[in-house]
Parts: sequence; structure tokens; C-alpha cells
Amino acid sequence: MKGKERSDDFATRRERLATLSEPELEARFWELADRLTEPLAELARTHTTPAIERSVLLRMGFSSMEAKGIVEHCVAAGLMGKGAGHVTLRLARRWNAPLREAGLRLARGEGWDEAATEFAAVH
Amino acid sequence: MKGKERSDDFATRRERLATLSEPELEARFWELADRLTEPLAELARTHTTPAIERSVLLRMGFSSMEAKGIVEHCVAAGLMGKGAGHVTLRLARRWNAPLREAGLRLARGEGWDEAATEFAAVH
Amino acid sequence: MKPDKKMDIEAILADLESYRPKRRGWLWRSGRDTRRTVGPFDYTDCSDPLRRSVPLPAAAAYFAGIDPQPNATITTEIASGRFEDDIRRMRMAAWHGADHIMVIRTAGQSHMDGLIEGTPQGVGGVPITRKQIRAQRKALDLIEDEVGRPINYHSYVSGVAGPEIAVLFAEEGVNGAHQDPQYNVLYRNVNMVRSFVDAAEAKRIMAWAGIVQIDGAHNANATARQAWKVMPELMVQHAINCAFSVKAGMPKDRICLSTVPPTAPPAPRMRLDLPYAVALRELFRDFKMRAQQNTKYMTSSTREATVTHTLDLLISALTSADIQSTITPDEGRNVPWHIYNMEGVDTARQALCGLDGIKELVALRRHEPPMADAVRELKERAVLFMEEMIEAGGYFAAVERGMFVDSGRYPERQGDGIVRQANGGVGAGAVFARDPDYLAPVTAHFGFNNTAAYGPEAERNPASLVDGCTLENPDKIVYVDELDPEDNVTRRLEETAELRDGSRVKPEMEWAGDGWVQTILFLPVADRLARAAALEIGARMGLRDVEVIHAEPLHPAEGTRVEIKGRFDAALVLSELSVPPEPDLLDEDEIRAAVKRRPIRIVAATVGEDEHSVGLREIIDIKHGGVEGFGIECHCLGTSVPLEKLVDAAVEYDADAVLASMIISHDDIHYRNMRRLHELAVEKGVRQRLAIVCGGSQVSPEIAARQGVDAGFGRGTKGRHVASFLVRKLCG
Amino acid sequence: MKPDKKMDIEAILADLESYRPKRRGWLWRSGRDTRRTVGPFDYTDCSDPLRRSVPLPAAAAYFAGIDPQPNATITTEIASGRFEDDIRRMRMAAWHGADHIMVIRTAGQSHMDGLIEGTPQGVGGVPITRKQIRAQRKALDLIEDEVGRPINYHSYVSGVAGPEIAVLFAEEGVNGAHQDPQYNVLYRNVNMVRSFVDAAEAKRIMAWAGIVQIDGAHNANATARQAWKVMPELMVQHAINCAFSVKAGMPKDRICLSTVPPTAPPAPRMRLDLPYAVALRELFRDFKMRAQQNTKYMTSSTREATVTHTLDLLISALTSADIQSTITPDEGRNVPWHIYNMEGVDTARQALCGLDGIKELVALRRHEPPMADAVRELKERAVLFMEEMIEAGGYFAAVERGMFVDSGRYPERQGDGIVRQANGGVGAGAVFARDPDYLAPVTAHFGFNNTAAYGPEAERNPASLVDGCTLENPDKIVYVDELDPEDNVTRRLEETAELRDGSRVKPEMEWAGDGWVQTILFLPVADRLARAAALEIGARMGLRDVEVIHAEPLHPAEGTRVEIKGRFDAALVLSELSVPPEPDLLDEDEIRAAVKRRPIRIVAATVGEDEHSVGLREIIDIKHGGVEGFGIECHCLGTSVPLEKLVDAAVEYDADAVLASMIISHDDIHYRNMRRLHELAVEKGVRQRLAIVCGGSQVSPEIAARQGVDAGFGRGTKGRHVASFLVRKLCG
Repeated sequence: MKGKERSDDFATRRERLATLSEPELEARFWELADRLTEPLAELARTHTTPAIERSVLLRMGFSSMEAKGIVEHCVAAGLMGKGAGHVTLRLARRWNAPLREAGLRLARGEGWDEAATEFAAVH
Repeated sequence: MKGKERSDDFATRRERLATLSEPELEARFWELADRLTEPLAELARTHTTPAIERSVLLRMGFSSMEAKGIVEHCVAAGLMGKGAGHVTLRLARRWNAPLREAGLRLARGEGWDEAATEFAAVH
Repeated sequence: MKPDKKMDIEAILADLESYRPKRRGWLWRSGRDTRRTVGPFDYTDCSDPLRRSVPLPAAAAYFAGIDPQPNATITTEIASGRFEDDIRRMRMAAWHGADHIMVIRTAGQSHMDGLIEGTPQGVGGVPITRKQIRAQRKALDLIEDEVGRPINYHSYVSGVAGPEIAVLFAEEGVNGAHQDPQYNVLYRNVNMVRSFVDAAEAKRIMAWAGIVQIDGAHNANATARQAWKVMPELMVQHAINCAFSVKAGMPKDRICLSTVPPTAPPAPRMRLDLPYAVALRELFRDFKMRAQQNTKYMTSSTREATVTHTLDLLISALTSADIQSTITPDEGRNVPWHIYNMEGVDTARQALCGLDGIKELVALRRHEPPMADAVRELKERAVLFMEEMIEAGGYFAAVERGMFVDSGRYPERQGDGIVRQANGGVGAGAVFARDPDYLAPVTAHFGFNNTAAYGPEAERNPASLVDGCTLENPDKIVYVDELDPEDNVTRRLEETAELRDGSRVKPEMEWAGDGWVQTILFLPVADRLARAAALEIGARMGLRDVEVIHAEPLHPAEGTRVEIKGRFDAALVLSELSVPPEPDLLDEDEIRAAVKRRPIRIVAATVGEDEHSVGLREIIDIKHGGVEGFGIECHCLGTSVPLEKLVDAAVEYDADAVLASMIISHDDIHYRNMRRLHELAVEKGVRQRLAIVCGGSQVSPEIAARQGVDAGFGRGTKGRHVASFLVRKLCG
Repeated sequence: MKPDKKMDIEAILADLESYRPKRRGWLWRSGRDTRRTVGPFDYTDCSDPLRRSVPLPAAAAYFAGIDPQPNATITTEIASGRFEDDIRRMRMAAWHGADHIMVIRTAGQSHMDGLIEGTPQGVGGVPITRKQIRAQRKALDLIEDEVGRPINYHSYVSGVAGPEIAVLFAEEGVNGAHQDPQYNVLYRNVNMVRSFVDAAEAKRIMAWAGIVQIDGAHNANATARQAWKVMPELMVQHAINCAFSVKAGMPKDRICLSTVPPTAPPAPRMRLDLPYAVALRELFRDFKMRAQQNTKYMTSSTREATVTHTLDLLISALTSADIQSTITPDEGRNVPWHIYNMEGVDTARQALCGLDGIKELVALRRHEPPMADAVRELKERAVLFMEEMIEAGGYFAAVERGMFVDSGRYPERQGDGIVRQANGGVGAGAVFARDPDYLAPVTAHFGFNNTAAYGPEAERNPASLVDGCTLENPDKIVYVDELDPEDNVTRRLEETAELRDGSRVKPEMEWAGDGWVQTILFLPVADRLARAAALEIGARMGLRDVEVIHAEPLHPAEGTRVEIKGRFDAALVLSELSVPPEPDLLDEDEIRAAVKRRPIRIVAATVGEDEHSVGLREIIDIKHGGVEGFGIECHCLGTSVPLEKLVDAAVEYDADAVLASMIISHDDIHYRNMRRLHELAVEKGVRQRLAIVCGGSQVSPEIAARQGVDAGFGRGTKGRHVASFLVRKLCG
């Protein structure tokens, strides 16, 4: 798919801007930027991705390979909406195990049924 | 011989210029340039040199080597005040010879006694 | 680290698992915007000088080595594919005034879904890994101590692993990073929804770590065919990243616009680029400017790139630049070489120092045509662009319609923009809605986080749920050393051991021992013949892998300039090189004492048809540190003195030495005069008792000695050199 | 003369005795100060374009070869010592935009009391002789027809033979000349009385011939140790020559000030040089400005010289320049080479075009501090200088007191000025008072001339006394060919015959067959070791006379950039060179017809981890002249496409060819990808029916072919190249 061609109709389009003062024009610029980015920010506030969850796990003290393993299983288990770090934290508590030990088990693919139970039980 | 040292006394020296407007200052600049160069121009108007005389002879149709020869003899004959081209012209007339022929003879050192006579006769 | 010792790369690599960065966050140059005096000059636009540096050549030769440093942070981009070689280049660049070292990533890392570990070799850049970052940041710690100025270390937070890279950078003390979700979308074909969701998290982490962010708008400039038409869009791209970054929690003064003067000569670039620079700085006055060099119109001519760069710098000086980026002038011909990184940085500091104070001397005609009209029009076109985006349904819809990187000057459209689909691209489909009980028990997380369910302490400090995350407690970081037993730095260093132990030397341009050299030729034939001849000449010079890297007609028939590169494959044994002895200078008081005991008289002149006396005056005059100052008696005969007259005068004055200055060197006339001077002294029977000393800017001491004279002094000689020689020769 | 044929030097030398110049006098560029459109851009500060030229590299690559020409006349200085080689350089320079060719004289000609004849070889310049001038002016006549713009030819009217040289120049159609008696006095130690007397005559002759005069003040700048202190004196020197020239009969608009921005970076040169440039242009508003490049602070770094030159040009653009002079950036290391003349000229036109219109965009803050104060102060200091001269007793007395070229900023004095005596110097005593009957029966004579004694016709026209002098009747000129049977151009040309007959080629930098080449190295060791290693490497490359011409520390321990020159002594036989065939393009209609008969389908992508799509788009898109425009069906798979996927797609679409774009070339990844592409096609059994075409900016067609693909296309490829290949391969 390609974009459309159009000749330079700036003179016509600008008519409605012609009366704006310089500060008004600049304010309009930033108002539009805000309107364009607000939905994007809102999307980001309410969604997560494998990379974000891996970045959470990294901060929790897992290596890049460990984080990758946990998140892959988390996606497969349908628990991304909970947060992969969250799952790890909750199972460590459930198992009364150190956080890293819990994470390593999850990275190996162990305990994901329990994880589903854990989160299903809560809600 | 070396020049003298002096610290920057601009602030003092400029005092008499401080009141000049920009156009006055610029006029002063050019007036000084004129005063400095007028004696040099006057010197040039009233003097000649071997190079000038050679340049005259070049213009009269002599080669650089020929002109050099004529002027060297002219200096030796004490006739530079007359102009080397002048001497050549006058001797060509005196000899009723073509100008180049006269010049070549003079370049070879011939006829300089006659030249002295020619100019002495006039004055 | 000692300035006269090479960096010990092995020592830097040792014990990296326990390395911790000295600091986090970006640092600007200190001492900006103060009037200051450096050497004989006053500056308004300079910052604190370096403790150690390599001054510009002219400064070293003529201005006592002053090295004023502009206000702007100066960037150099380094990445040869081997980070261990790049470390040496970083040190060199820092000594030339770079305090922002940008490390390019290996091709393809954008599409790696996760981090890379170890130190594999890269292509067009280095794989960014924890080990590589630690080694380079550790090296920069040493380098910044050496030069006495903080150095900002920088790489890229882009691609499908952005948030993890941001964590890595925050943990490891990286100071600056590119982050712009639009870059992923347009140039890396990463899914656009994913890009923005990831970006918010990455920016939040970067903000926490005080990392300065640079956007990616300059890429639109480099991609558009007629780059001066894309200006309205560039403003829109900047605005989207700025507004989004602020929403993600970044302070405005850490958000930098990556802005390039869009055109280059012979385009009338002031007319086109200056109003644009003004409009941009007005609209984005709260943000920082990273002024990038124009690369869109770069060719393989390094001269041309240097002139365009200088005019880029003029635009910075006439408007503003917080970071002045430099691109190596060889980017149009090579993967950048060491020498060209230095050229880029030198051009920046040279031009910015030369332009110091320009805003006090000239004013922008901001409110007169054509500037006033052009600035207004650019702003209006950008506003219209965003209005159409909103009309289209927002950012994603606009990209789907191909609104970006179209060759038309908006609202003109050529219909050749980059089209991406919201459900397409790398990483599509991997975006998940957060449930109401979503949690991320870490610091610097963006967006919804149901910490409230875990109590007020967790709300205040989510990482308290895990007893602090790696951002608070770096000991939690899991350091991975190497994964690949073959493709790693240890193996690579083994191959060049003999070049690093001081026993052998080999030319290089990128990597230790790569052997690359560059040869410039003029061949008096047309382009194709000239290229063929140049390749043949390179081969006959014994070079391997010879390639033409630049060719430029001087005239279609009269000839062609050709530049080739090739590998010189031998490593020279240092101990076998014939190195002339270091000029061994006597102490000044020692010289004076020796001359007092045994007076020295010399006769000096510029000889032949040589009227250049300034060099000789510097060697003789007491005022300029010349030999007179040591009590040596000098008889100066003047300029254009015939050789015979000089020798005769030496006899007449009963001199101990003659000093002959010979600046004119055409057709080796200076060496022929030296030989003749020696012969004349022999003929006159005074050679034994007369020292003959010759000097001049083109004099080689070794070649002078072969002409039979006692000493030859070249460029950079001072009176003390000559006096030391005379005392040794005559008073020894 | 054909643009694709070399100049025939022998033909130029033939029949010189009857050569007459086409015109006398200087010509400025035509079409200045008109707004004009060149290609896609509008210019205000440009003049008429050339008929033929070599455009700037970026213009050739990106702007359809436009070559806008600045308003200022652009100078190049040429003089290798062999005028016959310089002629070729003049042609090359004219094609780069030089229209003022300045020929430097051989060292020592200033002290020759008379003219030189013939064509002896020179030192640091050429002996200026009638034969040499005629040959070069005759060549320039051909060259100016070729480029479609008058070219001004220039040399020096100085020394003790000034008036004769002026006559020679007037006779032979020389268009510009340096003439400044102060230059003789201060730098050539010519007697000062003689210098001024001679100068008046010389200037009068030059005025008659319409020759533009340039003064010599820039030499004070180059001689003073701290050049920014000499500014008041520079103004005085300009004033003396200007005022004296006007008295000698020169029109003001033919009198040019030779002015240099006195400092260079890292000095804050705008602060110092811009007020000076403004003050000068105000005081001398009736005269012309010849803006010279700063050479005082030039080093052996050509990069540094280029940046300083660009800032010099900025000062010209912000103030004014009628003639923009260029100095080759290698002046600090070589007697200038061909390639560097072109660099200087290119830098001038590049920067001036880039700066086009700057005065409409910025204004000098002329009446605000610091500019207002600095301008005023400079003028006052100059006035004070002249007041002291008058107080001292005039010009001669001032020189005797050493007032000139003192290192102090006037009225500060260091006491190190140049001292000359009115009765000393070369040519002293040879000045004669004209008697009352003094006569010079020629045109263009200055001063007292007793023509009145010869009647009114002689008074009106002194040359009538000799039936017209050579200025009216050039047939009176006595042409001298050669005086020296050995040292002449015929002999020299015999030595290089094989290099001019098209059979052999040898690299050169100054003279045909000199063999000089330049090699740039980085050696990872300190300066002295690096120099020694570079010399050894040069020797091992088989070069003769190897010398270090530039060295620059990149870091005191990490390494040094070294540049060497050396002679490559072999002449290559052209017929033995392997020259790849010229790309043989099919006619566009022919391609379309062929594709109509035999449809072609291709699959295209950028491969590997390569997101650079702009090159591929240019080859494919109909809008950019791509292959689609010829009816070729294209399936574009996008960017970063795996090689296997590309081959699979070719199979799926039943394509005739794949087009793979490979921009990333680091570590030869592009060539490895080509080989793999070929192998994959073999493995999948489609290699026979599938043409494989690879392109990219770093692709060498020859090396590509060796990887097994059908064709490789490098930088500069257009759709038509690829389409021609495909039609030949598939429809043949």
C-alpha cells in the first residue's frame, strides 16, 4: 500500500492559522502533540509486553536468559496480564521459597499450573 | 639598529581623537595617507631609474637585453637625467637612422660621446 | 593510568563482575557561559579546560598549546565491531575534547528479542552487552580522571528489547541513550503498538537513572530524498517523542532533539537551514538541542564533509547546541577509522572556538523577511501536519496512511512515505492488557501497577516487595561473562598479543593489526583508467585487498584524484627501526654557564634568494627565546645572503659557527645549498674550525647530515635546541 | 580543445612569436547580484554558471550536478617551477571554478635587475618571462572558451625590474598583478627610494592596461608573530599603497586590498577578525577587497587549514569580497600539489554557495559593543600610527625607525620591527633626478616628461615621437625565445614524452612523471617511533625519497597519525591495465520494448539485518527512475529479509531475478551474503533460472562477481543500469 499524492495546498490550508499570533500558534502545536500522544501513553499505562516483563525480572535479580525463560512460559500460561514479576513473587510466597529459586523453577517451566491456580483463586 | 619598545599608551594618545565623529575620523585617516604619499609621488614625478628607462626602451621596441645595454651605457655617460629613450630618439635623428638601428649601436656602446655632445649642445 | 603508557586492556577486562559505575546520569560541561581568558585570548562561549589534551595543531605550533573547550558537549560515534579496540579510540577522542562517546550497535540487535551477553564481534557496530558496557564504562572512568572531565557514555534503547536495555543502562551507569519509538516503527519495522508500550517503560527507567535521551528524527532527514522538504515532519516527529517522553516521566531538560541542518552546499543552506533551526529552537525552547552533523549529503570526499560540518557548526553557533554531535568525515567511504573520529572532534572544537562570541557580533534578522516568513511557515506546516494526523484517527492511522518520510513538503505529498500496519512488523501481537491485579514489584515502572493491594509501603516503594531491586542494590545483578567459547574478546586479544606487548608495530585504522593504510594519488588520466592504475599501483606497493575508496575528477581528460586503501601486512619489529635520538636539550642555566666559560660567536643569515627572516629571528632574538639570550654573540647578515659571503663573514668575524636559514625547499634547493656551504668551507680551509648549522621548516635533520653539515633543524626548533647543539659541539 | 582530450602542450608552444592576447584588462564575473534559480534552489549571491565544470562531489551525487558560482572572483595560486605542467593545473582549476590564476615567481626574481627570457625551471615558482606568459595566456584563451568564462591571469610587479615587468604584462594581456612598493622595502630589501619611484611608473602602466592591482599588506600579517596585533599597521600599509596608486593614476575600482583575517582558531577569530574586516571595508569603501585566506597559522594539517579557510570565507560572506583568494591547504607541508589547488577552490565555492543569502538572514551588530568599540579603536590606532609617521618625518623616516612589522599592537611597540635605510638595500643609489629636458617618448609614462619641447602632438601622444610604441603596436615587441640551450621547456618535455602520448601513466603531484604519492597511516605508538615506522613502511612499499610530511598525535601513548610522501617510480603501460568495461546502457525505449516482448518479474529486498531501504527504492520506484518504469514487475519484500526467504519468494513468484540490496559492508558481510545467496539458489535448484543481482554503496562489481552472483552494482547506480543488465541477461 502506498500513500497518496497531493500538490502543495499550503496556501489554502493555512488560512485558518493565519490569524493566530505566534504564541497561539505554538500553543496549538503543543496542544496537538498532546492530543496525539495521550492515547499512546494511555495504551502504555494499561498494557505490557514480553520486553517490559523481562525488564521487571531483570530488576528483580534475574539474568537475561532466566528472564526470557520465565516470560515465555508466562505468555504460554496466559498470565501476562498479571505481570511476570508478579507471578514470580506470588509463587515464591506460595512456595515459601527465595525469590530467585522460585524464578529459576518457573524459568524451567515448573509450577505454571500452580501459578494459574494461584491467580484464579484470588479472583 | 633596532626599533624602540613602548607600552600601549593608546588611551592617552587617543584623547585628541575621541571627539571626532566617525566621518571626521575617516577623513583624518585619508588626509594623513595623502600627506604621507604626496612626497613619495613627487619624488617619482621628478626622478627616474634604470628600470624605468628600460621600461621606456621596451615600449620603444627594444628587447630586454638591448634595453639593458643602452641603460647601462646611459648611466655611465651620466645622461640618465635626459631619459635613455630620449637619448636614443635624439641620436637616431642626429644619425638619421632608424630608431632600432640607433638603439642597437648605443647598446653596443657606440656613439655615447656624440650623445654627450648632443645634449650639451642643447643646453 | 599514565599518559605515556597505553591502556592495559587485559587489566580493564579483569574483575569486571565486581565493577560498579562511579555515578549515574548525564553531566554537562562545567564552567559554561563564563567569560574566561585562555592564553592571549578572551572567550565567552567556553567551558573549563581539560587537565590533559592534544591541542589543535595550530594551537600547538603557534599559541603555546592552549586548548579552549567550547560550551557544548562534543560527541564522537565509535564502533568498529570490536569494543576492545574502540576503548583505545575513546581515550584518543577524549584527549581531543570528546565528552560524549556514542557506541553504535551491531546490525540486527534491534530485532533481538532479549539481551545479548558476552563479547561477540559485531557488524557495523558492537553487540551491546553487559560485559562490553562494563569494560567500556570502566575504561572511561580511567580516561575521565586522566583528562579531568566527566565523559558521557551513550548507546541505543531501541528495538524489541528496549525496556531491558534501559534497565541494563540504568544499572551500568550509561549516561545517554537514543530512545524514540518512531525510529523502531519507521526504520526498524518493529510493531508500532509494541514500540510505544515498550518505550514508555524504557523512558521511565531512563528518567530514573538521569540518562539523557536523544530522539531519532534525524533519520527522516537522512532518508528523505530531498531532505529540505521534510522539515515540517521533522518538527512533528520531535513533538511526538517529546510529548510522549514527558508523559513517561522524563524531565524536559533531559530530552534532546536530534536535529540536523537538513541541506548541505552547494544548496544555499543558510537560507534553508537557518530559519528551520530558529523555528525548532523556538518551538522546543524547554528542551535540549543535540545538533547533529549533516550526513545525508555526505560523499566520499572528506574535504567536502569537513566544510559542510564547519557550516553545520556555524548554524549551531548562531542558534544553540547543547550537544554538538560529530560524524567522521570518512563515513561516506569507510566504517569510520580512528583518525577520522579525531578529525570530526577537532573540526568541532576548532570551529566553535573560532566562532566564539559570534552572537555578540551578529544578530539574527528574525523579524524581517525572509527569515520571519520562513519560520512562520515551518511552524504552520507542522501544525497542519498534526491536524491531519488527528483527522486520520491518530498516530497509528497516520503511519498506516504513509504520512511519514514522504518526499513531499507537507502538505505536498509524493505518496512515497513509509507505510506500516498497526498489526504488522516485528513483535506484533505481543502486547497484553494489564489485569486489575497486574503488578511489577520494581522501581521505575511505568503505568498501572496494583501495588495498593500490597499495602502502603509497596505503594510508596514497589521494590520493597522484593527487598529492593537491582536499581537499589546492584549486588542483585546477575553478571554473565561469555557464552560463546570462540567469538569473544579473549580469543581476539590473543591474536594481537605481539602488537600490544611493545615488540612490534603494524599500521591500523580500526582494529589492532588490521594493516589498513590509505594512499592518495593523482593520475593524469580519466576516471576509469585512473582507478585501474591506482589499483595496480596499490598492488605493486605490496598492499593486500586494495580498494578505491574515493575518486574525484580534477578534469575529465587531465586527470583524476584517486584514494585507495589496502592492507600492509607486515608487523615491524620496533627494535629494528632506526629512530633518531630524542633532541637532548641542555638545561638553560647550564647553557649560559658553558657560554660564559667558552664564549661562542656565530654568523647568521638567510641564504640564497630567501627573504623569509621570521624563522631566523625566532632562533636568534632574545625576545623570542633565541640563542642571544644564552649569551651567544650573533652577527646577523640579513636575508638573501650569498653562500660565499656567509662563509667569508664567518672568517672575518672569526666565528665558531654559521647559522643558515633555508625556507625555500623547492626541488631540494635547500639541501643543495647545504652541500655547497659545506664545500665552500672546505675550499676556504675553515671547515674544521667552523660548525655549520642549517635550519628551515622543510629541513630533515637526517637528510641535512647527509649533505655534510653539522646539524639540521626542522619545524618546531627553538633557540634552546640550537644552543644545546652549539654548547655540546664547541664546549664539550 | 575537446573536453575529453588533454591539452596539447606542444601545440600551445608552437608559433608563440606571433601570439597576441585576445584582450587587455580585468573582467569580473558576469551576472552578479541577480536572484537566480539553479536546480531546485534559489540564490541571491551567485553569478552566471559555467558552460563546463566539475561540480562539487555532493552536487554530482545528490543535486543533479548543479554548479552554482559565487559572485566573487576565485583565485588559485599555481607555480610548481615548471610552467608547462602548471598549464594543465590551470585547466583543472578553471573547471573547478577558479577564474583568477595567480602565478608565483621563482625565488630571487625580485633582485634580477632586468627581465628574464626563455623558460628556465624555477624554484618555488616559475621565472616570469615573455615566452612563459604567452604560453600560459594562450592556454587560458582556450580554457576560457572551454568553461565559458573569462579567466584573469596574474603575477607580480615587484622587485627591481617592476616597470619593465609592468610593460611586459601590459603588452601580453596579463590581467592582474601584485604591486606594492612597501613589499619590496620590507620583505625584499629593495632600496626604498627606488621602490617608490619605480612603483609609480609601474602603476601608471598597469592602469593603462586595465590591470587590477593587489597590494602586499597580507605579508605583514604573515610575518608578525602575533598577527592580531598588527591590524592598525595593516590599515596604514593599505592606505599608503592606495593613496600612492591613485596619485599614480590608478582608478580606485582597480585597486584591491589584500586582506587576511589576521587570526585563526582556536583564537576567537570572529571577535578579533570580524570587527577588523568591518573597519577595513568602511575606511576603504571605494576600493576592492581581495580576501586572502589565513596562512600565518597554517600547519601541516590539511583538515585544519580547510576549517580555518571555511571560517575565512564566512568573514567574507558577512562583510564583502570582490576577489576570494584561496591558498592550497597543503601549503604547510608541500610546494602545492594539483589536488590541493582543487581543494582550495572547492572549499571556496562550497562555502560561499552554502552561505548564500547570509546577509539577508543575519545582521552585523555594528553599533553595539563589542563591535562598535573595536571598529572605532582600530581606526583610531591607524590614525595615530600615521600621525607618528608624519612626526617622524614621513614614510622613509618611519621605516628607518623600524615602525613596520613590529610585534606590538600600535602604539605598543616591541622594538622588533623591520629596519631599512633610505640609502641601503638592493638597487640603492640608482635613482636619478630628471633634467628639465627629460623625455620618455612612450605611452603610459608617469611624471615629468618634457614632451612640450616636441610640439602639441607629442604632448598629446608622446609615443607619436616613435610612431607608436609597443602598447599601440604590438608588432614592435621583440620576442625572445630561448637563451639557455639546456634549461628550457623543450628539453623538459622530451623527458616525459611517453607520459603524454597516451601509452603510459605515472602518478604525479606537481610535474608530469614526478611519481609522488601520499600515504596516510595510523601507528599505535608515540610520535618518534611512529615516524620511524612510517618511513620504513614507505620504503617497504617500494617508494623512493620517503619523507614525513605530517604527523599528529592522536594520543601520546595510543598512537600517531603520520602522512608520508614518496615517489612511485614506475610508469604503468596503459594497455596492460585491467580496466572494467564501461557500463553499456541500453536505450530507455529499447528496454521498454524488450520487456514488453519478454516480461520480467523480480523479487527485491534489503537482506540480512539491513533496514536501509532508500537505495533499493531508488532502483525500483518509477518515481525515481527505477526499473518499474520500464515495465518490470517488482515484488518488494521489504527490509531485513533473511536470504532464504528471498530465494523462497523468488520461487513462489516464479521470478526471473532477485535484487538484493546490501548497504552494511562491515567485515565484508555484504560479500559473504552474496556468496550465501548464490549457494542457497544452488541448493534449492533454482540457480540456473534465477539471475542474482546485488547492489549497495560499498559493492565493487568485480568482487561481487567473484562471489558467484550475476551482477554487482555500486554507488551511483540508477534503475537504467539494472534494467539494461536484466534485459541483456534475460531477453538477449
